[in-house]
Amino acid sequence: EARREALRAMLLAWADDELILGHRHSEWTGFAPDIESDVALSSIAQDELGHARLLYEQAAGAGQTPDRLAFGRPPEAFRNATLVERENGDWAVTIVRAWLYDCADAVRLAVLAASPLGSFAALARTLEREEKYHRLFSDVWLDRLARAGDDSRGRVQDALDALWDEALALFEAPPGEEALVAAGALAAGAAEQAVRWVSAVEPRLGALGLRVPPGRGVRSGGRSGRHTPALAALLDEMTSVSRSDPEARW
Amino acid sequence: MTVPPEAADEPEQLGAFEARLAAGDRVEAGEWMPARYRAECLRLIQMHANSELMGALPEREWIPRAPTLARKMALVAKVQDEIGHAQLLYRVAEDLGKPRTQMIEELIAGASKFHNVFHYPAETWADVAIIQVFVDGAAMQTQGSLRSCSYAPYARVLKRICYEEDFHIRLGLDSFRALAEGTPRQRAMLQDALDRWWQPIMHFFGPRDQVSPHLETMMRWRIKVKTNDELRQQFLRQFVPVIQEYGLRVPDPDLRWDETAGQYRYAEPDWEEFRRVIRGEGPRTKARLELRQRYHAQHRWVREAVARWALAA
Amino acid sequence: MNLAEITPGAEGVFAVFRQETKNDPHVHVGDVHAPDAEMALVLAKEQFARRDPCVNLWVVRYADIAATSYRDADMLEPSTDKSYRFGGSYREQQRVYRRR
Amino acid sequence: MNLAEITPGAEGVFAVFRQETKNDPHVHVGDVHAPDAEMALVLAKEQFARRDPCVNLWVVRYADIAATSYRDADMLEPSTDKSYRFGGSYREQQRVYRRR
Repeated sequence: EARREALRAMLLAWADDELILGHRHSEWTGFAPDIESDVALSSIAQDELGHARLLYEQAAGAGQTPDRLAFGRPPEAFRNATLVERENGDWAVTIVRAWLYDCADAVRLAVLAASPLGSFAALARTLEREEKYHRLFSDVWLDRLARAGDDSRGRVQDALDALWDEALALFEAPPGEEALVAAGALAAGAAEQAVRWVSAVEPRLGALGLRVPPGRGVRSGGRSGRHTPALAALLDEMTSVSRSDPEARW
Repeated sequence: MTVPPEAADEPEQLGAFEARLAAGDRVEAGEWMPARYRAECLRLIQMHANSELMGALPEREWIPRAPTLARKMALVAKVQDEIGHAQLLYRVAEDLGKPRTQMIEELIAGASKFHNVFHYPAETWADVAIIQVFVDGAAMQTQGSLRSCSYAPYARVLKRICYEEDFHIRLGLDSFRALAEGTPRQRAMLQDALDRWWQPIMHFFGPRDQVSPHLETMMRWRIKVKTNDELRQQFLRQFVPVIQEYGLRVPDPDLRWDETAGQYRYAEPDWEEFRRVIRGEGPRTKARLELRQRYHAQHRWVREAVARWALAA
Repeated sequence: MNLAEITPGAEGVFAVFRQETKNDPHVHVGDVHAPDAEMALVLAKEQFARRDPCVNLWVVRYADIAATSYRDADMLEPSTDKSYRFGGSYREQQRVYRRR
Repeated sequence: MNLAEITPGAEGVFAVFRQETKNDPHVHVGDVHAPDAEMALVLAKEQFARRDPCVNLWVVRYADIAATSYRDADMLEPSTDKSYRFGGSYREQQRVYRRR
């Protein structure tokens, strides 16, 4: 039972990550720097929202539905990492955040794909097929901005410096995760995943002439429900229509 | 943009051109065309592209507030389609001789037009359903007719645009039905949105056609395939029943089907408001252009970086 | 004739060709603005393959395309096709698109 | 991860794209071997525009084509439900909305 609870907590945190990041990406619709990237990022936003729905279905307990989980919980009940709830900022912040998140997601997906729990391994493989394109999109943008001269590389470096700690906080373990690792359901815990993420991210940043900021330690928060004001504002707007007429079906 | 005088084209070339069109041939980007034909096609397609790019904005405001995951994903996909249509249309317009960057600069500076309906606010969630059913439904009439226009690249791209617009209308009808058959508040919100959007929608096809040399040339050159009135009637025949089907009130008390004339009668729209809006004085024109200007300025460093990168690539 | 004569900024405009299944040819489905070929492929995927089946994409700069002219006498006399009446009904439109 | 790979095809081979009518896009119909684009067009007209309807031809050096790899075909196909892009399951709307 403890294992099932831990599994549900992990899936919920993951679903919240995808929902909130999907929401942030969707806020760019219509205003990306070029029309083609606008279309591409919009597809990525739709994928993330779709992934959130799939993960909520897996994490839903009795009487819970993806919509009720997404639209019916207060901010403190959300388990997303604070990295994804941040305002979009400029295109450098958006691309760096997406890239850091996509690389973390790749590590998380690889761990889950190796899980003996067949249904989760299958889910991971399904999501990975679309996440592969997300990584490609953020990587080609990061690559161009980093190599197109001092100005754009400077902005990318600034974004990296600002986001690095919160990206590390993606790997703050959701409660009860050790039970999953101990039971062999999870091949690697959050700490080990963080190590794999850094070893994957550092060489690529170095190749692009970017400095990896000194990590000031994982700042806990999102995974245990402590969020920034940005999430409350986001959820307040996101749920405004559904709250306006509670018994309505939309 | 002053339209070059027709006389500038050699008479025989013009004659041969018109004969080919009359025989059903179409015109490709690489072929000779009268300067006026090029100017009229560019004006039409650039305005259509502008309208798709600006047309995304009213519904876009509701993406962050869509009330369910399914509505949110469908709305993001629908607005994405409009941006995709702008991409397709600017590309067609470009080959008539104006780079996309220039067309976007003109739009943002308020120097080139876009459809009247996108100068209006989307005040409630019900506005999204009204736009998807009635505004997309209206646009479908014009776009559907232009699939047989004479400029071949435009006709080809309209096939895909109409294919995707069809999903938008069905998506809109699903939201429309959910609100019409929903709680009293939902139904009232839907009727209120319909009431607010009816006049801009009746304006959408433009004033009643006066026979004019200009109109005659546009029809002969098949840059215009149906008149404004034909398109408006076609729209009313298809979409007034949708309002009646769900027991909502048609916002124009004078609107009725005239059996003998075989068309709808309706209250004469206020064409002065239409002209004012088209000039760029609509309720949301300034706010939306300013929003576009703000993002355009914010992204200048990205455009410069990409240009520097392209030179090196 | 080189298409760069028609297309402004032909260096940065890529024609996109989509292959729907392994035994289909690559078909020109539209173009993208992009700084380089790889970015063009990444951007082409969502604009031209988010609803239609696709196993492979090609992109080519417009500046690299050589074309015949539409008034080329060697070609079969361009049939004055009456297909401009294609408007067609919804049913026919569906028939056309279900073919994909 | 580089998406673009060099398209197979020896030096001097051109891909030929034919536009059958002005309703149609250009479609890859085959290749010709030629020293330059000029000659490639001449050969292409000979091979691909004599018997079949054709209003226009493009030729492109294979070296100028950037392609996705067939190994990435899985990435070009959605793996989660995208029915919302097709108007969802809103068949019921047909009863009300009939394009006339």
